[in-house]
Amino acid sequence: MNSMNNTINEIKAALKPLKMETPAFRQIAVVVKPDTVHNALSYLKQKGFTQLSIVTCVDWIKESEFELVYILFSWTEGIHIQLRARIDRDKPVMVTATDIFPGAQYYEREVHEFFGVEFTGNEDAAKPLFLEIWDDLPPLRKDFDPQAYSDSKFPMRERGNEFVSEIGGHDDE
Amino acid sequence: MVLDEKDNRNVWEKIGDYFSANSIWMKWYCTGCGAIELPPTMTSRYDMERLGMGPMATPRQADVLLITGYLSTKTLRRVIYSYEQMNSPRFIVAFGSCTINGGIYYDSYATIGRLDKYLPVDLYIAGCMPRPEVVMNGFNELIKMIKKGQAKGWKHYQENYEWYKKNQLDSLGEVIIKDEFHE
Amino acid sequence: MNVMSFVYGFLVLLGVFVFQTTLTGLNRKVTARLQKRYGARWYQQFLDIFKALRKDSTSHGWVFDFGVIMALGGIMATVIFIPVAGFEAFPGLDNIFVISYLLAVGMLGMAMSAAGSGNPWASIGVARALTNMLAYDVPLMIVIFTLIFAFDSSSLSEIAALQQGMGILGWNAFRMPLGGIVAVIALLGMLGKKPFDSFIAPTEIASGPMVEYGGKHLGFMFILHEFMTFIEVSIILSLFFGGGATIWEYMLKYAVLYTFMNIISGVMPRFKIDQAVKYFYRVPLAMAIVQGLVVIFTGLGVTLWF
Amino acid sequence: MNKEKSIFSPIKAWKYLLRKPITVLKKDIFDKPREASLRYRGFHQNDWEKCLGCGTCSKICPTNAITMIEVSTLEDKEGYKNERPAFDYGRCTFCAICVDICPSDSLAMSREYLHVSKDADTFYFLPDSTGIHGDSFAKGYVRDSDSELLDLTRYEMELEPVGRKTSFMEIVKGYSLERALAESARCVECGICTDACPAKMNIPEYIKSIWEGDMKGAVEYLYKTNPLANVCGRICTHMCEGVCALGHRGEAISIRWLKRFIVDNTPMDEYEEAALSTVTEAVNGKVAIVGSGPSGLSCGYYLRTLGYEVDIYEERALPGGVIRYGGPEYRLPEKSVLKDIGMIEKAGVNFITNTKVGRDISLDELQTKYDAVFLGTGFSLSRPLKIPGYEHKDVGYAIPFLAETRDYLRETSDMPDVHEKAVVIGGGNVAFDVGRTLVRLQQVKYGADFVSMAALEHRDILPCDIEELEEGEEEGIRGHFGYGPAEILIEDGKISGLRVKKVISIFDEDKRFNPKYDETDTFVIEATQVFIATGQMPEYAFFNETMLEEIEIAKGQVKVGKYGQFNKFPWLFAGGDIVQGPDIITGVANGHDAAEGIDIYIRAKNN
Amino acid sequence: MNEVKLFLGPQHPGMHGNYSVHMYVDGDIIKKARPTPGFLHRGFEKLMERRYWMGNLALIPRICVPEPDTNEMVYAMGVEALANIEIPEKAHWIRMLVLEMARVAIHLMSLGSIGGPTGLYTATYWAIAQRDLLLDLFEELCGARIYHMYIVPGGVRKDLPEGFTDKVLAMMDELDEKIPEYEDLILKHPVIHARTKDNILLPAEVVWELGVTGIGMRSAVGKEYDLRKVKPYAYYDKVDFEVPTATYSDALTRLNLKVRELYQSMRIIRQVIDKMPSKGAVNVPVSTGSALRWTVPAGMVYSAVESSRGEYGYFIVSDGKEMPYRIAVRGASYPQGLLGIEKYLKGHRIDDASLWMDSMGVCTPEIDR
Repeated sequence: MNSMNNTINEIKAALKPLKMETPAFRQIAVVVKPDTVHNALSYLKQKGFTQLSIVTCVDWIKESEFELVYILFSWTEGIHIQLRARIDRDKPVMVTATDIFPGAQYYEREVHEFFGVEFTGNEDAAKPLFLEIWDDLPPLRKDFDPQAYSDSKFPMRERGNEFVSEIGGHDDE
Repeated sequence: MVLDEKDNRNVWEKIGDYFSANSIWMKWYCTGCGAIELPPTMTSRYDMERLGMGPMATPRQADVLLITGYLSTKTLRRVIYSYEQMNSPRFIVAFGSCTINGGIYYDSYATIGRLDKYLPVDLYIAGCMPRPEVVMNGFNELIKMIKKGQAKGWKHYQENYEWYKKNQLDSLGEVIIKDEFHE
Repeated sequence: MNVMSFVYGFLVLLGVFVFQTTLTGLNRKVTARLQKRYGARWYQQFLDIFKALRKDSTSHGWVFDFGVIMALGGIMATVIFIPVAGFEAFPGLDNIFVISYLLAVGMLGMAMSAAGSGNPWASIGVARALTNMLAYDVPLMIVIFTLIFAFDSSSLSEIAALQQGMGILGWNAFRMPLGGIVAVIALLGMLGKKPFDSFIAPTEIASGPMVEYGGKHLGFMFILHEFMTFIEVSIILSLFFGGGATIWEYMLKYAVLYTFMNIISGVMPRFKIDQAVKYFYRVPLAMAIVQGLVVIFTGLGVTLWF
Repeated sequence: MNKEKSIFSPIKAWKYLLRKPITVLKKDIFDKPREASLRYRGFHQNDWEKCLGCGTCSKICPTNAITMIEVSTLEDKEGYKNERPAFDYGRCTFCAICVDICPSDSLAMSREYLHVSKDADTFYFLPDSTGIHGDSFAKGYVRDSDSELLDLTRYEMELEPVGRKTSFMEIVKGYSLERALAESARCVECGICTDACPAKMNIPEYIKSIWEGDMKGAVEYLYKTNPLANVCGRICTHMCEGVCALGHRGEAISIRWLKRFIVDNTPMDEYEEAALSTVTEAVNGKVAIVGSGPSGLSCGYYLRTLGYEVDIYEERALPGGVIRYGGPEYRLPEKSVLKDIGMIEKAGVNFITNTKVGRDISLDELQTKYDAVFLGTGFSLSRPLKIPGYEHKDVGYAIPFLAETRDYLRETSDMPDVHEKAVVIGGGNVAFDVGRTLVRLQQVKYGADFVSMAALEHRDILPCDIEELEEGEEEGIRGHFGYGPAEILIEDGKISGLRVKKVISIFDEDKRFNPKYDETDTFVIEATQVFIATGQMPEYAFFNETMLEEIEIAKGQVKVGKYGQFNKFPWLFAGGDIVQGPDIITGVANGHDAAEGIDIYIRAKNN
Repeated sequence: MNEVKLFLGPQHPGMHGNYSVHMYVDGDIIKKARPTPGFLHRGFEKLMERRYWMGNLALIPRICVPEPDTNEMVYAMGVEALANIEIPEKAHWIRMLVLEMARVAIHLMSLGSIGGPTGLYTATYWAIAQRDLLLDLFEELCGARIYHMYIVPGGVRKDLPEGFTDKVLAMMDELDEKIPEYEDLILKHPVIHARTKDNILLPAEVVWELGVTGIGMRSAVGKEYDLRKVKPYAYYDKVDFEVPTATYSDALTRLNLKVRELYQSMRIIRQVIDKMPSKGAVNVPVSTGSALRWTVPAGMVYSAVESSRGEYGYFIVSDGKEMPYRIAVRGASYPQGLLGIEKYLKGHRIDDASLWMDSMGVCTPEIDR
């Protein structure tokens, strides 16, 4: 655990995060300002966090913010890092991480598709990926109601309370 | 789907149906998670070939389209092309809950609710997923239906093409889309 | 050329169809056993063919349709020329070159039809099929030329007849063992059995030339395939395994050879097409050349053994 | 690293050409499908005998596959709903969460798994214990204690163990926030409790409000149907808990204590706002209410929310009736009563105390002065027990005794006369109230207690609440259950004891009250004071003679129509003990009903 | 340039699952490839926000169909970390048993699925049928063949059925006997060698560039980069096993590693059965109350386990309510299945496209979600 404490201290010194916590076993959460994300990522990569596990986003609709989450992993130390930064929900823009982690390309594309976050520098991010002819809000935003969308587009079977026979509802066939 | 149950086939059609029933080639298209139970059904443990069934590579060659579970809109478009490429008589067997009434994805923005709005379904199989025994029994049932001339979904599709097309367009926006690179 | 020839030809076609289709069905069961299962009914292949013939089919233009007819016609014509245990529809015309030529008509028809479908997978498949043919043909032809050289005849029935009467060792497969191995390997390639089936590989090119066939077209292709199998196996059987003195012997030998092909195929994955070509141009070609040289300089192996 | 290649190794597979295949035979697939494993999650089975119709399965279902269908052929049963779950196999994923959470254990998954049909409607069915096809398959997946998804144990409140007997402090402390949240989280929102509650309180809703931390919302829910939440949160007979879905396999939710938690822990300003939110200023008429017991108070409050001027006539000095003079202080502290009554007063109800209708003012007079009259006079008299010696001065009755004690605790009168040894006749809640009050008074006066109790019923069929019995015994009450009083022994003008005899049966064949005794099996309970707590009865002196002729009275209760309205006297309504009961929550319900009836009546009259 | 555009999938027999790769080919060589996912997109991440913590149990195994237990485990671990609960000892052991059995099952399946792209169908027929016998054990354990829904937040759903461990041990003995046959048929096969050796390379740089994990990473990097070793969960630190590695990653090496991992998994299973206590609770409730009102304290946590294809992770956000606020899924094959195809499928032959997907371990439902 000593290396874990060292890592925490070093990251604290280097990144000056807004908040830092350890949410789980061998896991560090670092909250930084959005404009320092790029630097933080390259610092962490050089610190040994060479694997980008996922880039994702959380919609904090009450605060009107998106929280971008980068999860990095160091195979040598066995520590996961959540690097988080909040950006404005109305104009969500972030600098791409593809120059540091090329693997981020499709994660960013996905975040763009599902949340509408723009990634400057990632040309591909704005293209559709999973969805085809999508005509509504980005679906993982909290103000998108999948039930309503589903109801309007895909009719369901009417399920009344009439049964073939009153008790048990057995089918004679 | 209301089907005419009266058997008005002539003797040639009856012979043809006998062959159709005993040699069913399925389209090798894993549309959903039910496809995970198809390999066991096909392979040594359950050996589907005993029923005269086998996988086929392209829709042209296939007789039956297995809809193995949920269909996202993106898949449904391809399923519709595939179905329309198949030669009559052609059949559709729907696996599991999702094809009947949306399954666990009933509130999903990406998957359809009921398949029979878009394509004529000849047979439903219960389960999530149906285990191989059930799949085999389903195929057996399909064979019996074809022998009796009851699997007439394809005729229904031809006769009610407009209705199906309308439903397809309502839900999918466009059915035939240009499948370009997303670049 | 009389009426009887046509009647005989028709009977040959019918007989060959029934025999080969049954054998295919039985072999499906054999392969199934290898895979620890029971497999289809023995008459499943008939059901499949008749089912396909019963279905509607989609045409992709006249080239597509005409190709099928041309292929079927060509192949059916070839079948009639194949001598079976001494019986011939057109005696004296069972020349290997005639058969090869007629076979080419059928092949061409298939290629034309497949290309006519306009599907890129089909085009790739046809290209691969031709490449494949080129690959196995070179060593096989060397061996066959060696045979013609040794027997001084190009008639199938003659070559077959000359092997009989000496027991099992009289077969060319044993008199020129390397050539026999080449022939068996080439037969795998000719039949499109694994490891040389990359031109119809479903997981690579979605069954290749067959990709756009459905219904009646597919049914004809199946019948055609049965005939073609018969021609190919028969050629090798006559050339290397002594044909058959009686029809029963012929059928038995045929069945054994064909089944052997199948059980080899059953434990084989497939080569990529370039690997298949490389393979044929390496091992079988070398073997064929060695065999050719051996035969040229020492005569047939029989002289060595007896 | 990588294996050496060899052309001969794959050929080894040829040995399988001669071996028996591993394929499952056709007959095991088609004729009689292979049996599924013992835990198989196949099609659903539902034991209709056990099923409560609670709909918990339908709520937890992640696929929305379960619909509760009303089955009209089912007979009504207390604590059961006439609904049964219907399953849509166009949705179900066979996760068996419904089985794990089923409070009645009626749902199970069978080992049946085969259903193939061209008709999609057959995939929607109402399972009974025979499953989808009517073939009885063996059960597959069933709930066990490991896969339990309910919380079946009640979160207990701490009792005050020491000093309990010597003071009238409230014995139950009430929930802490943490425990209240934990307790409220157990609820499955079935609403069976609502059906069982006479007042049809919105129990699931207010429990959910607690769980969500919305105390004001909870109070609003309470006041929708019950303005005596403080009182009911303490001494309600909680029929709701008797039918609670969780009670079938575990312990019912402490609905009463949760109600008490709401009223005790809501800040006063929020509480007041919520309680008075529906009270209106509008005036549509004037209504007199006779008796300020639970039904009267409830009627008064709801009449205020409907916009009526309300006068409540009360015989005693303080309004409240049974809640002011009946319930013992250690269960129903004065401050709780005051909070409820205060809130009703704030709602604008006018109390006219020390005025007995029939003595100070007649019913006719009320009729002329008001648009309508509500009678909520209750069972104000103790029912005498005429056994030898009952006229002795040391024979007391429950109601006056409890009232005196309350007055004593309010310091408006002296301590009631309590002897060192006393016996209480009766086995109901009131008897225990008397007994336990006696214990406390004896402790205060003598520092020791000796209270016996004799009841006709055996211990396990006593009509009182189980808590009463347990707590009473803990406090040292010597119970002689199953013994009926024979005579009060008097020596030298003083009571020396109560002779009791063994009860053989209480009811006769016609299920009428007709106790039979074993006269040979008797003994004497030592006591110098006897309290009779065998029941109460009403007083109808306020009815004039013509009314008495017209009004039908059976077993002490008047017969009324809908809304508690007298058929012959449409201006007169009644509720509470004299109509139904006796218990507080029924009174509250009657009062609420009557308020609505009065509203309808007056509106009809005015138009 | 005479390029032809081809669709590999979604309804192509060479495609594993419902997925599509658009390829421009010149001759037999792929010049450009673009992955087209989304055919299996069901919007899991949205649906999970709309279901109870417990109700999600029905959804999660469906994210990766062939390997449901990993999903259940990673979800359970995440929820337990958020709720800060310790699960009983026995539950840990049972979880390991289930996970390793699942690993055996999926490795058997992928061993068989080599038959698809290469045409060695006999291997497919054998291995899938063998796996089916293992699925029978799962059915006995948890009542379903595919979607087990057995590992729940707080432990496992039920205790082991009676005599279960003996059956597992018998199955392991049977596998000990059978797997050499697969090795004979597949790993020693000259044609398989021809197809897979020096084919579909995955150099270490590419591993780091894409973020490939699992067998792909270990076969290239040569280090024991396995979450079970690097960041042990359950009781993986209490059992003795090796992580097979290699420094040259071609399709054959990866195939070999799979078989060697199979043996290691069997070794773990035997140890687990040996060390598992016979008595004890198998789960603890995640929260108080009924499952309708289970709440998990607010927080954000990332949990990850080693699936057969690599690091499988969930990022779980709770706002303290009865339903998750957000769950993001990191499918193990995401890097190779999307960016990997785009960048590194080109240059291969069409023949190898299907083998590429199989060898890299692309599981399409977990990419699409």
